[in-house]
Amino acid sequence: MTLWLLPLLPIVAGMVVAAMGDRSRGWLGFLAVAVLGGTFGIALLAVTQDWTASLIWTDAIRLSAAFTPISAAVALMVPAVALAVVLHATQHEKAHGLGRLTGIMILFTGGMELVVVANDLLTLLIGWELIGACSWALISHKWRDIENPRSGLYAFVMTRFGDLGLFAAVMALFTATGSFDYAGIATLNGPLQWVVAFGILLSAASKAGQVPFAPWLFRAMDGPSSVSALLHAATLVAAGAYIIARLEPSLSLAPGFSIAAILIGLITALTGGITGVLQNHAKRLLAASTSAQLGFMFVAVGSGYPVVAVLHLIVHATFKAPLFLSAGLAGEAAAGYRLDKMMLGRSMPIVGVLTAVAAVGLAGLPLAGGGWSKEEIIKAAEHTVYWLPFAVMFGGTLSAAYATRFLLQAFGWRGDDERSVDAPGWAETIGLGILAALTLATSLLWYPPLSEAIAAALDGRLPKGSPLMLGLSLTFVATGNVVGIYLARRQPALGTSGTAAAASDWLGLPTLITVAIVRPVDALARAAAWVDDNLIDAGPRVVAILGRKGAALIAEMDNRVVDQGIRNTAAFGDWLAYVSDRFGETISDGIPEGSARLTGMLGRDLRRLQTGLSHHYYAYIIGGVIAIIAILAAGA
Amino acid sequence: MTLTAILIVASALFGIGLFGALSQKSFVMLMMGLELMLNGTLLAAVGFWAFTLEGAPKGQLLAILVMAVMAVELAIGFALVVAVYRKRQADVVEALGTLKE
Amino acid sequence: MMDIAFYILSAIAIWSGWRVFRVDSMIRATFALMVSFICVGGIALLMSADYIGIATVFMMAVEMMVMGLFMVMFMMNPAGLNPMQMVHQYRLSIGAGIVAFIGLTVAVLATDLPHNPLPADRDTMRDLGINLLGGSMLIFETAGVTLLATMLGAVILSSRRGRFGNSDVGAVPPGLQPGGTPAGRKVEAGGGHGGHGGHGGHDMKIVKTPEHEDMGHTHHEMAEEKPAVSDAEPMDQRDHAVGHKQGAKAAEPLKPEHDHSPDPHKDHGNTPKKEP
Amino acid sequence: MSFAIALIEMLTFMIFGVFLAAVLDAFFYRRIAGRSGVSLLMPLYAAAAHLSRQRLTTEAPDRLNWFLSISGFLALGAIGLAVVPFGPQTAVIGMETSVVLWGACESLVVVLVFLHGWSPNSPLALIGAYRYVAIGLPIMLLSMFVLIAVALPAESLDLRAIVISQEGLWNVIRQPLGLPLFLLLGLSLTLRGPLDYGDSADLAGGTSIEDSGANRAGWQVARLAMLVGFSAVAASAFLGGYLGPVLPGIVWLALKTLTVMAVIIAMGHLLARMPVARMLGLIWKVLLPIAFLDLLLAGLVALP
Repeated sequence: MTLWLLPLLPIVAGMVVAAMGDRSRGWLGFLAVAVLGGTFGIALLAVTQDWTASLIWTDAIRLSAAFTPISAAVALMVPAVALAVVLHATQHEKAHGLGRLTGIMILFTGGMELVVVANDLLTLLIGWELIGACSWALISHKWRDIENPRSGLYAFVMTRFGDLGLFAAVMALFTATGSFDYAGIATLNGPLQWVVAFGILLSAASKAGQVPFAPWLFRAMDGPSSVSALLHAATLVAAGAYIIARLEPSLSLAPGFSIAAILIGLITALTGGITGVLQNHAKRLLAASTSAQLGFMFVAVGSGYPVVAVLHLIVHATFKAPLFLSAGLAGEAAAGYRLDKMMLGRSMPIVGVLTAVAAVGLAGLPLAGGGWSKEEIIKAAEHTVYWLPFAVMFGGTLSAAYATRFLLQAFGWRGDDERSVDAPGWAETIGLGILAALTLATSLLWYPPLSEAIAAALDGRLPKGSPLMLGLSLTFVATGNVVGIYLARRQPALGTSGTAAAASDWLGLPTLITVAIVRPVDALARAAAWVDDNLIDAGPRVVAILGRKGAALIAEMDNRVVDQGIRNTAAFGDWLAYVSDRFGETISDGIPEGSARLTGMLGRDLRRLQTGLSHHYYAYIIGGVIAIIAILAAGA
Repeated sequence: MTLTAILIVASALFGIGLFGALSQKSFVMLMMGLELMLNGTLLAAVGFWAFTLEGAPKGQLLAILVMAVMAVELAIGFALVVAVYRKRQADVVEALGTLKE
Repeated sequence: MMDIAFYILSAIAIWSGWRVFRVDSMIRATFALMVSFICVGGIALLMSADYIGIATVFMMAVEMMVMGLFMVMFMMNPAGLNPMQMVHQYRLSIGAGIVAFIGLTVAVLATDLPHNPLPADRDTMRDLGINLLGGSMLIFETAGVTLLATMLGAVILSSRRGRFGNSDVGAVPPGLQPGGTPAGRKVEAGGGHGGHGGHGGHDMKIVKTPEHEDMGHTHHEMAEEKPAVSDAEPMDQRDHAVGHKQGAKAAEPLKPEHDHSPDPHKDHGNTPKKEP
Repeated sequence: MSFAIALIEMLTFMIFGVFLAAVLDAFFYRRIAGRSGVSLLMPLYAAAAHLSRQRLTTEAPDRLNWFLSISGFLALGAIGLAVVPFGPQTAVIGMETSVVLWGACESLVVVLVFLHGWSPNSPLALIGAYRYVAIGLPIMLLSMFVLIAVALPAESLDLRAIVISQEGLWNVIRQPLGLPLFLLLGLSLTLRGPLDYGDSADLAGGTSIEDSGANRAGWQVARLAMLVGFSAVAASAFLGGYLGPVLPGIVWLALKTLTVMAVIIAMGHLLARMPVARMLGLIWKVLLPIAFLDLLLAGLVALP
């Protein structure tokens, strides 16, 4: 049975829905549930019966799709999370353009499924481009205010830049093995292996919002919040982490790959954490946290435990999606995403509780799925360098801090809260509820036999770690909570002004990008244009000027010569005068003046060539062609 | 009917076309000159196809491409003529001196 | 037999090709070109390139039809009622043409061309078809896509209502002398020049345009002195009034007393914007 | 030798066809007008009347083109009939690409009608010519698709092969969309009824307004000849041409041609005309897609 069904169902259905245009919320919600539920069902069927598919395009190019345990897990996670998110979107987003939004979100899920099931780089590339395009369309969904399309473009260009890496990898793989199959990657060696590994790493990092591509996540926040939820939890960003986890066995053969992955991940985790803590914009805080969490996954992959990374990916999806949804609700209720303006706990208690469940996961507290997977990552880190686990723990501290801050400030209680905010209806809450339930379900991972079983099912092993480290990291987390509480209580407005605000925008990374990349390219373009303009008809002009100059020069010279001659001849010139006075003069005048006139004329004529009449021009061209042919004929 | 004869005819058509393309003032007439040149090319292409390469299909393909080129040239040419006329009310080459600067 | 046909056809092809630039009537010029094409198609038929030959005929018939319409639109005096020379750099052109012809002929005669003609029993059409949709599909498709792009480009270029407003905003007709005062019809505001036909009430606008009206008159008196047919001295090719004359000529059978009714204007005002 | 026979067959076919067409035309006209009684000699009377009238001409016409347009139109009708096979192998012009040749005739018809409107140098004729070009080109485009669709099952562009390919099943059944579209083309080629934008009555005769005397007779005959040629092509492209039991092939062809001719004349008299702009819209937006559909279906059928 063919596996193409899995991605194709949502893709086609999404196009249809998008084409149908706006319908009633109930209708769209039903469609979303039906399509994505169907996708989930197919995924379940496909996983249990281990479908595969291949499409022979030409004998050289063949697309293939298959499951590994990892991809099977993700393939199940994606529609499940997407179902809840899209359902929420249909109930909550603006009614105008809702049909398009829903359709594209479903399509987006389909593209992600294609990425997940892909078994060769070409298929991956197709899915990759699909989700890239969809992300652009979704971020600039509310295209009527000019900023959103810009942001969409920014995100798109950023990720595109990363995609270059994937393209390079595809071409390198094809040149090396003559096929796009994943299996070929392991067989590579030498520079091509390097190109493939780092190309994929580059594109993965760009999609996953790692440093230095992280800023696009902030711009992406201009999209609707449910879009952000889908983007960050299940699809686009997750794809980055997923793909390197999927390919880790082959990629890690490349020298330096693991180190690079660890470094990228760690730097992103720390900078993202700091940014998140300093950030006062609810959704941006979450965006930064996404970068940080994916950084953890990169670290896990780098340390050689892709299974852990994927588990964290799944868990992260379950708790990040509800956070974004609730952030969206809170933002609408508080008319703006400023954390210090929210404090909505009293107004929407249910949402607050559900968010708390998710936030606990983000904070990585014990008995939360997020906590478990983070601990696993720390354990994994223990097997590499001695200082790495501590760095990750510090990252954990930061995540605990911003999670706490987000929760307390967004849904904290405030005594003097007499705002009349209408709590969202059940239709908007239900998606949130589903996701929170999923989050709770992930807590079971703390039960060792279960987690072992799952790891075994993903035929990977879980890292062994020392209890000492566990306690240490828990203390780190506790510190993080304390910091978060402190910030929420004492400095609710942190990050709205001053250095904190400046630092909260990725520590100034976007500015760096603007200065270091955008400006130079722009300048280069301008320079090229300038050169183009000024060299067009330089030729005739230069010749003309030279002609005039030469003429003047020679004329002057001639005066001097003549005078000189006359002065010299004056001494013994009497008898010369009546022998031939006119004769000498004509000679001595004629030569220089004649040459001067000649040069001047030359200049003028050359200038006259440039008539601006096209037929003259192509007459010249014809002449040139004839001349060339003549020369060639003579040569032959 | 030898290849030489065909090529001579083709070159005659080409020469006339060149004359027209160079000498005509009106855009449209100018395009006719170009068309005539292409006509010669077409004839030469078919001639070569029929006489030198044992009727390898590629020759006919070339001829078809020449026709496509004619169509493209005609369409774009007329579109440009219309556009220029709108902008300048100019229908002769002389009226466009803007290439000077 | 075949040779005779070939020589006759090629003679007609060359002769009509030459007539293209020698006749006064633009329509005749266009259809002379068409005849030349048809003859080339016939020659192709003789060379058993059946498809190419006939495809040439019908493609060129349509193309020349369109071209003829454009002729009538853009040339003053399309009927060639008064002979006119619309040529520049004449000697040079003749020279270039002759040089090209001589050069090519010499080249043809000089080289000894390989002679392996196509086998008599060859199904050229099947070849072509197989090749078009087989080996050379890419080329074929490229040509197709190019044509599509051309269509779009042509429509966009020639539609008056561009994305930056009407394309003739601030259009200044060229002067009678280079750099002279603008001649020709002023562009009236909002008149539907739009290429896509069917712009009602537009002619009225033209007639109402005052400077156009009296310009028509003046040129028309100037046209009065000359009889409508022939034996007039060559007219300045930029003189758009001849366009009126064309209109007037078209109107003559209806009103021999040759008064100045809007019809000629209508005819002239229309002509630059009909599009096939 | 067989060529000579075919030629003679064709000429007789043409002459009788033209005559019958004229009779039919008059008959339908009178029947619709509610008058009765049509004599077989009517066309002859008309021809005699035209030929005996004095020939008027306009000021500064383009005589050469005028003559060429009329005679060329007649020739095109003859060519159209000449590509039609009268029997298994007997066609006057038996070539690989006879269908394409017919397409070339269609496009040349547009040219010639334009010339016919252009040359008399009179406004109404010119308007008629322009209108005809505007309508004639897209209609011709449409017919190309239909013809390709017809050529698909025969896997050949040869009308003979196309007729042979219908031995099992006529194209009119195999491609139900084809014939109606093709008949529309016929209306336009023969300047009749709803698609007659060249010679229509609202232009007082359009391109033929200035025709008189022999010219007029010639033009009318040419139109009828084109009608015959077209009907024969349509009959053999869609109705299986000479195929048929018992009777000799040419009789079958004649019968089918006659039916098509009658249908076209009837359509020409019965259907109403619409403004050029709307007709353009109809052709480009409705009929052309239908033609695509027809081609698509034909392709799908011919695929296995």
